[in-house]
Amino acid sequence: MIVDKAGTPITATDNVQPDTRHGVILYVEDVSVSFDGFKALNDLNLYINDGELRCLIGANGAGKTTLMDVITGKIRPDTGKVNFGQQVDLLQLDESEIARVGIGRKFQKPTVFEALSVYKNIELSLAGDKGIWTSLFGKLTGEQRDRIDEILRTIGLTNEAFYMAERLSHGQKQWLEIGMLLAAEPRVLLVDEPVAGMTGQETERTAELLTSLAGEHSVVVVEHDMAFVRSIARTVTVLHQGSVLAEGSMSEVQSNPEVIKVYLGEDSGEDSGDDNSEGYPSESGEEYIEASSSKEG
Amino acid sequence: MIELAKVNQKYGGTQILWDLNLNVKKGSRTCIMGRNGVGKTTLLKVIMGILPIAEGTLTINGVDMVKKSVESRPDIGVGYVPQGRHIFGQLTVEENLKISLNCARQKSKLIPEHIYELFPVLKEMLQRRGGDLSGGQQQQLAIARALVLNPEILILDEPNEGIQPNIVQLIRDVLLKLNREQGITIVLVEQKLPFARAVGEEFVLMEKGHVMSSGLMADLNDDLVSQYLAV
Amino acid sequence: ADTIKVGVLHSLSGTMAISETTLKDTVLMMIEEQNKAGGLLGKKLEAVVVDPASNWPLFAEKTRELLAKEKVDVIFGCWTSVSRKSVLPVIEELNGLLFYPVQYEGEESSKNVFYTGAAPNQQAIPAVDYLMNDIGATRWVLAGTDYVYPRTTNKILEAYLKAKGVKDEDIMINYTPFGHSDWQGIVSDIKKFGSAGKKTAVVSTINGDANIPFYKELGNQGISAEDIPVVAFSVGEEELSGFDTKPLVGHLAAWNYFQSVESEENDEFIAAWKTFIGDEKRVTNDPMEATYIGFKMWAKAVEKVGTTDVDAVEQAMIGVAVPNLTGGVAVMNPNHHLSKPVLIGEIQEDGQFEVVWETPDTVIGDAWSDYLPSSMNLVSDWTAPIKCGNYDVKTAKCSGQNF
Amino acid sequence: MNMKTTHTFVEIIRKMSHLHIVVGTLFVATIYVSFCNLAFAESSFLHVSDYTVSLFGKYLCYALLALAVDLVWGYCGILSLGHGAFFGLGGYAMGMYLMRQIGDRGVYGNAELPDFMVFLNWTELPWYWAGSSSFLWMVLMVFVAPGILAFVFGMLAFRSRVSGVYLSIMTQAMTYALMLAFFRNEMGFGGNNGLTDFKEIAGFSLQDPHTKLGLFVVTAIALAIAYWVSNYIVKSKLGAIITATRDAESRVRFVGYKPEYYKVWIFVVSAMIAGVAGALYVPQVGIINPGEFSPLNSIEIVVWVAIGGRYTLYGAIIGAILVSYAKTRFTAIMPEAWLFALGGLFVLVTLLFPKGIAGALPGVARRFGLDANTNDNKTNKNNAQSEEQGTLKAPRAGGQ
Amino acid sequence: MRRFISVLFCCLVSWYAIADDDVNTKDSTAASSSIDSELIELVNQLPNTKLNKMQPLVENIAAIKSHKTREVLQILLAGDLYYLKSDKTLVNAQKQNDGNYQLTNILTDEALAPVKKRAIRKIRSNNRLRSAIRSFIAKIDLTDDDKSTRYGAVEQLLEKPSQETLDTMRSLLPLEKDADVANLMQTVLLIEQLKHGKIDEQLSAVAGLKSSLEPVVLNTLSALSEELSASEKTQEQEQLLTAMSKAIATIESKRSNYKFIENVFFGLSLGSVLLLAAIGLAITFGVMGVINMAHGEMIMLGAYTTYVVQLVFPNLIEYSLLIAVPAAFVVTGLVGILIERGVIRFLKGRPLETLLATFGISLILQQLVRTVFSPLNRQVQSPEWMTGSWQINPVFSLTFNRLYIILFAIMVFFTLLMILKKSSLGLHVRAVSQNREMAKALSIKSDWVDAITFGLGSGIAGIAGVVLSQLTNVGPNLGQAYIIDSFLVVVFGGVGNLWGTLVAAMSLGSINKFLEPITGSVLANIIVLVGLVLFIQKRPKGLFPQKGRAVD
Ligand SMILES: Nc1ncnc2c1ncn2[C@@H]1O[C@H](COP(=O)(O)OP(=O)(O)OP(=O)(O)O)[C@@H](O)[C@H]1O
Ligand SMILES: Nc1ncnc2c1ncn2[C@@H]1O[C@H](COP(=O)(O)OP(=O)(O)OP(=O)(O)O)[C@@H](O)[C@H]1O
Ligand SMILES: [Mg+2]
Ligand SMILES: [Mg+2]
Repeated sequence: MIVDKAGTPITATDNVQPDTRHGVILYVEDVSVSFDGFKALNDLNLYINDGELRCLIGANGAGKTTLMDVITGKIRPDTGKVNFGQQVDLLQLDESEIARVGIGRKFQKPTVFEALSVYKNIELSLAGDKGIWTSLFGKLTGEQRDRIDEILRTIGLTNEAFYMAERLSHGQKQWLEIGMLLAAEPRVLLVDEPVAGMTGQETERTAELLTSLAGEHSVVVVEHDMAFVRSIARTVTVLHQGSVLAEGSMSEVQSNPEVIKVYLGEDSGEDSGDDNSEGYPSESGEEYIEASSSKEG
Repeated sequence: MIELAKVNQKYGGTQILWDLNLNVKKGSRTCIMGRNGVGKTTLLKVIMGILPIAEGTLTINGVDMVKKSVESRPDIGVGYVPQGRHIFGQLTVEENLKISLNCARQKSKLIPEHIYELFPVLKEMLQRRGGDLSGGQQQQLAIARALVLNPEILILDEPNEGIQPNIVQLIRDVLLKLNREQGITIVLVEQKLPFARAVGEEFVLMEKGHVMSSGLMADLNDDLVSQYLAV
Repeated sequence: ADTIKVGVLHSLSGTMAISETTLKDTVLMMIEEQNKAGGLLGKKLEAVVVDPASNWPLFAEKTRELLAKEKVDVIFGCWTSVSRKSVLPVIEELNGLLFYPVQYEGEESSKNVFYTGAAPNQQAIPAVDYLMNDIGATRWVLAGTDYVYPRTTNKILEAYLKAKGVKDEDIMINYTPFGHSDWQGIVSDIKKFGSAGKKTAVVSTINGDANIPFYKELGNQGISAEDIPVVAFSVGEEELSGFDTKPLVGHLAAWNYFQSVESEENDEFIAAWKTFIGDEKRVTNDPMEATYIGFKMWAKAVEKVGTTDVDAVEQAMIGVAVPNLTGGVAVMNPNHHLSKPVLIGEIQEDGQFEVVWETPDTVIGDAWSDYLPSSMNLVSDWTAPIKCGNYDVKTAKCSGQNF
Repeated sequence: MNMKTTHTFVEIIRKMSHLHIVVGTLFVATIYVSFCNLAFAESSFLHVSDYTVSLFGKYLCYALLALAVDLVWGYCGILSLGHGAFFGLGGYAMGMYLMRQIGDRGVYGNAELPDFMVFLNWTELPWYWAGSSSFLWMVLMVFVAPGILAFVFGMLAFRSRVSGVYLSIMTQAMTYALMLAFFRNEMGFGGNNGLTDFKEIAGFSLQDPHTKLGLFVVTAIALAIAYWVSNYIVKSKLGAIITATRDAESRVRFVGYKPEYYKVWIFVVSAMIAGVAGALYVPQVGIINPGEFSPLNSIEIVVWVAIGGRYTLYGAIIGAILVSYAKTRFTAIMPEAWLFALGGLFVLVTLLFPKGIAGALPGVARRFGLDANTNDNKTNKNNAQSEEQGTLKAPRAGGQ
Repeated sequence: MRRFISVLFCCLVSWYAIADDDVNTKDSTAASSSIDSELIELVNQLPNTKLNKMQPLVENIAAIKSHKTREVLQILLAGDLYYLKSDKTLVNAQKQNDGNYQLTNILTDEALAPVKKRAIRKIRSNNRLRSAIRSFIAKIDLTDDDKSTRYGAVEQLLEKPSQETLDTMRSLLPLEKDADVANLMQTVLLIEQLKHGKIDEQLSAVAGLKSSLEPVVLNTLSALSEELSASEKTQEQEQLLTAMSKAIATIESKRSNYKFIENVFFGLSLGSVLLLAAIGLAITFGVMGVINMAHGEMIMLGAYTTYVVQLVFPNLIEYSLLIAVPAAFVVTGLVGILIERGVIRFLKGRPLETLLATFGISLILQQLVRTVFSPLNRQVQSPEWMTGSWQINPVFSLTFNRLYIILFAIMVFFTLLMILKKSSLGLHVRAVSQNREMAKALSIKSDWVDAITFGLGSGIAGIAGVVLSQLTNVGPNLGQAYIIDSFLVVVFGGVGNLWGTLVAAMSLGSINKFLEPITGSVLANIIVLVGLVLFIQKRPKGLFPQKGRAVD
């Protein structure tokens, strides 16, 4: 049985309501992780506020994915504290329990259940009781069906709903994984490079989606696509060699010489300018879905 | 250099490529673009021989490649950076790089130094397992690995996925440099327009397994973009 | 039917094929000879060969197939006890007739089975007597594979030895799994056990494939037959033919037949066998003789009653006598066991045995050992008035019969 | 049969799911066999002999066992090379009961103790034989004994995330250890000879052809029930979860499930089915001995499933019956060369039917216009396709 | 100067010895005619004597001092003493290649015409008689020139020396030049002294015997001390008793030390057999990922190759293994390549199906050897140098075959390690096994690599077969006996890690051998298996797991 700090058991059915009286939903304090002597995370401190959308950037190998691994229980840190709200110590829980208390994750490399249909993929991810007997005897309620249909529409895979997931292209898998994340209705979403392999248009849709989620959910996004980051970011945290290098608004970070040196590069300015003017002509979401659904026709 | 004519390709029952024609000129930089799932990766796999051609012809350097095996491609100078990196996770970075030294064109049995100049991070991590690298590091390794075999043609499938901006710039420069200085032909699949514009000289737009439009990058106008790339 | 069908139920594949294939060939040879001599009751004999593949439930299935589907008149078959146990209910249910040609642990008697191999009193006890009296052994290692035959035999022997005044500390019992191949430790223990200044002998009920590594290890650790002789009950000419016999020379085996025994019948048998099998180097062994005797007896009984009807043949079998291959006569006793001579042979360099001792007379096979408390009072007698396989002389009752 | 009836027949079959087909076939076969066995004289060519009845009874037990393996292997990706252990335990539970039913009809005439115990000078039943004379207790043990072993093994192995070949080889070690243990006389299960010489079951003589027929019918019913249950399981959400576990266990965790418990659960269910198979097997073949625990036997079960086609329930059944039948025939027709035939069969099926025989069936069915077009078929097709293609495939599970 | 003297002394001594010898021989030849008649008479009784009456007769024969005596005894011991059924002439019969027997009259040494087996009959002997004969011969051999013969003779007489032997030894001891022989004689005499001497003599005997590991010493000591402690004791006897118990304790502790070393050796030797059996699988299964159920049959083929080699070169038994190792490697390697090309390559990316196909192949191969070589075991001989043991002291010896096998296994292991680690083949195999398509796209001829690797793994299994042919039966089931152990070892060590295979094999071997004396071998096996199942919980990926985030 999963027990929170106060000793109250956490039931499988419900996401816990974390104690966010201080406005912070995720505490990462003094976390260090090392592999064979290599420090992937180095005394990292990070606080994610309830309902905020936080962008996490940093050079390749800075430790962003490792940080997500720590939060979701895939890696146990050598030292440090990770709390969900004030009372739930995530280090006491295993992966599935962490998922159940309300932390969802999209992986850097899209991972979906390849032998299951797109529909089943989402069905399995729905929030709710994850116990054996419920799974055995439970039936989908109408409400849940509607929810799945809605998600399928959002991610543009309605037509592919009964395809085996392994048939999807790379980008479609990315979307499916986002869909699975939506289905789980987590309090905190950890999204690792969501727009890799997406066209400019899709990137924009993703941006919209993530922005709309913020508020009710807390979202942490890792991305290297600066245009994308710029379009969604309120607060940006820059990681470098396992610790926080800079934190602030996008423009603050962007003008930080240190960040430019290790991450953005000299001509970052021009690039981004191009991006906005040419890359993302705005279109509405509905049309996207139509276009993508006609693909496999 | 690379010529495909009337190529049809299926996965089981579903046809992915339809009567596809493509002509890549020697020394050119061609950028293939299209929405998710239109068959870009499939096309590259066909060129690499990873998917045996069901119907149609393929020649590289004037040689018929339809019946040739995958492993014969590196020998005639085709380097490939696949989508999803495909690093050998249990091999060290060094071993990953060494593998392509096997190819017939390689006289030297040492990894060329300039690789490390391009991607200094790899030099630091030579003894680390490929699978342990971060996503971006793996991507760099994948490109480096293709460069080790000293290619004449470099085929890259979304090489920027997950790479930090300054390295994206680096890769852009490298590709341009390789093309200009060594005359390496570059075939690139790319979703991000700015990068495509910067690197590509010619573009190919795909939709549902057809080549819909192609030409010089300079001629890629907003109309085409919104028709085939936007949603 | 215009032929008489003979079922052959020996494993031709799997672990037991090594031993059993030879017996299949023996039966085929006997049938061929019988047919050459005009068949039986004016009909030809026809062999029905199946392969139960060393798989015990398959033995039962194949028996059923032979009896119910092929309708054979008699079955020659089985080697391991468990295969016999598996076949037994089927044979009894369908009232078939089985000839079982291998030495076994006894403690069984079925109306439908004739046991032509040795019972423990026809092999183990005489062998121990020999070691005790002629070799002067006073300290004993009972080494066996961990299954029923060795366990039973060793139980009988232990009781027997103790009755002869051997002390507990002078008996070492050791069991190993089937196919055991790493004997270093055990052989070294035996060596140690045997270096206590008393003449030590090993009684081996080690089964099948485990023997060769065992003897090799004995040889390599320098234990010669003169230091610590080993008498085996499962090592015969056939087993030795697959083995470099140098390290075994001088060790012993107890059987009711050896190829080297000189007799008219044996010479003929060996010659016939070599021609039949087309290999000059092939050897004969004890279970082959048992098959030979069983077959001859069955033929004689069938002739006698003029039918292959199982009940008639069963009754006619009792008392039938045919020459055995060692120059004597084998008689089928009322307990479905044979009278047999017991021979002790020493292994020679050429893989043959040289007889060093034999019982003056034939010994009657005893279905129920006199040395086990559970079966002390049991006798088997398939003639009237008892007509029962396990008759308790104390209570004058017969247990466990289905008929 | 005229065109029209053929057509409606095809229509009916098209509408049926494989569940209906399998259960229906079992039903028809059982009725047919029983009727022909009882109604026709032995000489009639319509007569189904007792031999055939008991033979097919045995095959159905194997089918049940194969079903159990398919459930864990085909659907959950647990390649168990030790299912013979559960089969054997079920068999021993039944064997103990049958042994006690002998009563004083044993060779030593001891009413309390089975023969082998009398012979070993045991004076009383060991504690674990307690209750073995009760039919209900036996039925309970048939489920409980394999269930407990599977539960303990599963808890140990799955919780510490032993998987893949490590798990397979450990299941093999488990059954191997059991085999060695049961070989020992001290274990109190009859050693190498096992339990045999049974007389009757629940008051019916085992030698009576009607009892045999009854056992056959019971086995068929058990198989039908097991099939229905398995089908229900794999079609449920739980089925989807175990399939997902098979392909991407760690991903399942991040969705919030505890795959280890799901695995334990399905493993236990499968073990119980195997136990039932063993229990039904023993009275029909008349013996249970440690040979059933031999690792080679367990591998053979896996081979049945693979031949028939894993990831389809009916495939497992087809495989078990087909291979067993081939073995029966081959060992009689060509006793000296049947291993060539059987070995060749294994190799050929692997090469020609990558998805097993069941995988090839939809193609055949389609040719005859019988494609039921169920979800299941689609699954097969797709799996087959993707494996035929030389796609670049990274290891599936996990992720960054 | 000193040197000169010592040489001179040596010469003198040896001259004396030769002279002495001369005298002896002269002695016997001179008497030969008269004694021979007695010998002839006794020898001629042999055909008519029952086996149980033989011992006194042979004793009488041995008592006759004649050069013939030893010869006759030797022939009898070798089992070559026959007599002609026709006239009971005693002959030394040797079987010829054509099956007839070549005869020599043992008394006159004249050669007789060869005869059939039927014409002659053997003079039977049995183990008891033979060991008696051996001690008679040993008595004669005490004065042999060769020191190892002398040593053997003393060893033979160690157990129950007669008074006469003791006297001989007493007189021989001062003349004995070889230290080992002298020591052993000393031991014999000390034992005698211990048994029958006065109390102070006994005490000094105990002191002298304290360091001897001969079993007879321990036996005598314990028997005596038991006897002594049972009866009333004087002060001195008490003293003797403590001295004896101390000596016993010393000897026992030495023995148990050796026992421990011996166990280690047994463990390593079992381990190296496991290693050899498993290491081929570590490649085909561990590196390539083929669940190779036919691995055991590859071992079997290797063993049969040894058999064939010995069949083809019957005169080269001593070198047969040296020929068989490469031959088996090539043969099974080729079979492996054939299997790979014929079946396994069609199963790329479907590792589980390889289980099914290779299982089929294993059945076929088994039946194939059954058909070709018969289901019986085949006879493979051991060369001289593989038999016997290296006797380090009376309680501790190492068998040569095991010793060589350990060395050989280690050698094979390191060669393989080098191939996989240092050559490009190793790199390519690992690359192909991790991502075939990508490896191909980087110009690796994966088909070739697969074939070669499978061939290598199979070839090494074949080599293991050569080794096993020296330890166990060569029959169709040979492979099945090792397949399960092989998989266990590979998996326990950690799939894909050769070091793991080594450590796993050695530790399983040792654990087994240390358990065996305590629990018996059946239980030891069970405990090891259960232990493995439990251990794997701690290390779910074996002893040396593959690490990193790419795993799982
Ligand atoms: N299991 C491991 N063993 C060894 N090193 C590791 C392991 N996991 C991660 N690392 C190292 O830790 C560092 C951080 O990796 P991480 O994947 O967190 O980077 P990242 O910030 O996500 O980079 P990217 O943007 O490229 O995805 C990298 O240098 C990587 O090589
Ligand atoms: N193994 C497969 N089996 C069946 N269909 C597949 C398979 N791989 C790809 N497809 C289908 O082929 C189509 C083209 O896929 P492809 O990977 O070539 O797309 P892409 O253009 O590279 O897309 P992306 O930009 O997302 O990488 C997709 O619709 C996908 O569903
Ligand atoms: Mg990352
Ligand atoms: Mg793509």
